[in-house]
Amino acid sequence: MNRVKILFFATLRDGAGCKDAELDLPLGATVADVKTLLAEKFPGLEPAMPSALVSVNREFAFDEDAIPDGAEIALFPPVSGG
Amino acid sequence: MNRVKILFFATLRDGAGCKDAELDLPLGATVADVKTLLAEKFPGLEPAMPSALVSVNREFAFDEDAIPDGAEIALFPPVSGG
Amino acid sequence: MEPLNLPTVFAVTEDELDLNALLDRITLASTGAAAIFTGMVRGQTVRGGEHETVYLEYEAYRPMAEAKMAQVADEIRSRWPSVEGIAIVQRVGRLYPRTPTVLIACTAAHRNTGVFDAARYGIDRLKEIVPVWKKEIGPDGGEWVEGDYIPKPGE
Amino acid sequence: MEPLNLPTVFAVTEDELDLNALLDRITLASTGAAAIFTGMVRGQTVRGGEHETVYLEYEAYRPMAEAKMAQVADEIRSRWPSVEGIAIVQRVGRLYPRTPTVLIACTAAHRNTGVFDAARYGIDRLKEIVPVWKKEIGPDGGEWVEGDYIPKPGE
Repeated sequence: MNRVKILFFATLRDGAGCKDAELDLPLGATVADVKTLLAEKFPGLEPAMPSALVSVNREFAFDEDAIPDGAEIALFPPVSGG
Repeated sequence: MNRVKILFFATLRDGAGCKDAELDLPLGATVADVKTLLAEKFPGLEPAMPSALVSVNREFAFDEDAIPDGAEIALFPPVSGG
Repeated sequence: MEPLNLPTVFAVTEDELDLNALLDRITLASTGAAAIFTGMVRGQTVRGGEHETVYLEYEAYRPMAEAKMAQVADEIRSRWPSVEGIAIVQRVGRLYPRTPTVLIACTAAHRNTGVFDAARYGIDRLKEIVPVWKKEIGPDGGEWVEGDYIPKPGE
Repeated sequence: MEPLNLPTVFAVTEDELDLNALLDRITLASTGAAAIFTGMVRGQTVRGGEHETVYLEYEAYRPMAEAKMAQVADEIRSRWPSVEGIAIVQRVGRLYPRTPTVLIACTAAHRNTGVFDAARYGIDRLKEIVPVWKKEIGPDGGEWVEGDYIPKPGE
């Protein structure tokens, strides 16, 4: 198993109802797997999930990317700062 | 006669040796006449005179422009501020 | 001039932006020009339907935001090698109208070396890849401002 | 928005330039973006032959300089009607390396409305028509910096 840290920001935080969580991933899990697992665990994420961006260890990550051991994974909407 | 005030800046001030002067102009005098009169009165102006700009009442003025009564006339090199 | 000595300042902060101090930090003895962009909270917005903002609440994923600011600075240096100093600062927290929220500043020896384009590129990129979000609080409640840029692999 | 209420600040001053205060003076409730240019005294210059500056001595024909700054602001407003506030300030006197000497700032609701171009136009015009001169004092004495722009009638 691979225990990772999940961070939620903005609309994703509102949807999850919390700022962070831990998640145990099967070995070889990808970003797409993380999204599926999180959607099951946090049904409130659903509306924001289709447009969510994902970062793994503070770099943008994409569905097919593998998750390294102990990764810090964040979910958030497209950025709107400035 | 038309008594005008003359102001010198930068290289023109260095050449004239003073910051300002008064000058009595014949009626109908132009900017070109002012330059000729000043060149006679202040020989040190000579090196800077060919590239000197002239303003009359705080607007750029040119050789053929007539000088209004009591004008404030300034002579200075092309600007180099900023 | 050693590139290693070129000052790069980046920060996510809750403190007021001090333009004088930030400019000083990116000014070298060889610097003659700076282009600075600041964004402010608009209290009244006309474009996209007239409305009124009471305040904005800014939130950042700080460590990633600072890493992406460093990346934006690297991108600026590779495109405009004459840039000397770069400052990229995002203020977060509750920010009221007229308050500067973000600053991008680039310095160079001369103004015709791309400093204006570099600063503009910097704010455009910040709004694409630096993870910061804002929620607009109006008289009738709050709403997240929606971004629309989808980063590509490697960004 | 009444054009008459748009803030325009221009000054020739011996005081330190305070970017924070100047920006505040040209920020309206509708303002969301500012482009600011500052020029500084270069202590080391490479372009045009490497040399060292101890300080610059700035001199202005003040009343005409302020009138021409107002004219530059008018020109900016006619070219970029979306510009809200404009500040144009020239510092004069003895100024040492790394010191900001001049500031041009333009504000607008959004950054894509020409504020960068407006600020750049402003500094270019200031260096053409605003009567300010500088003398460069180096280790071996002083020399006036030469301008080269010849204004045309009506400028």
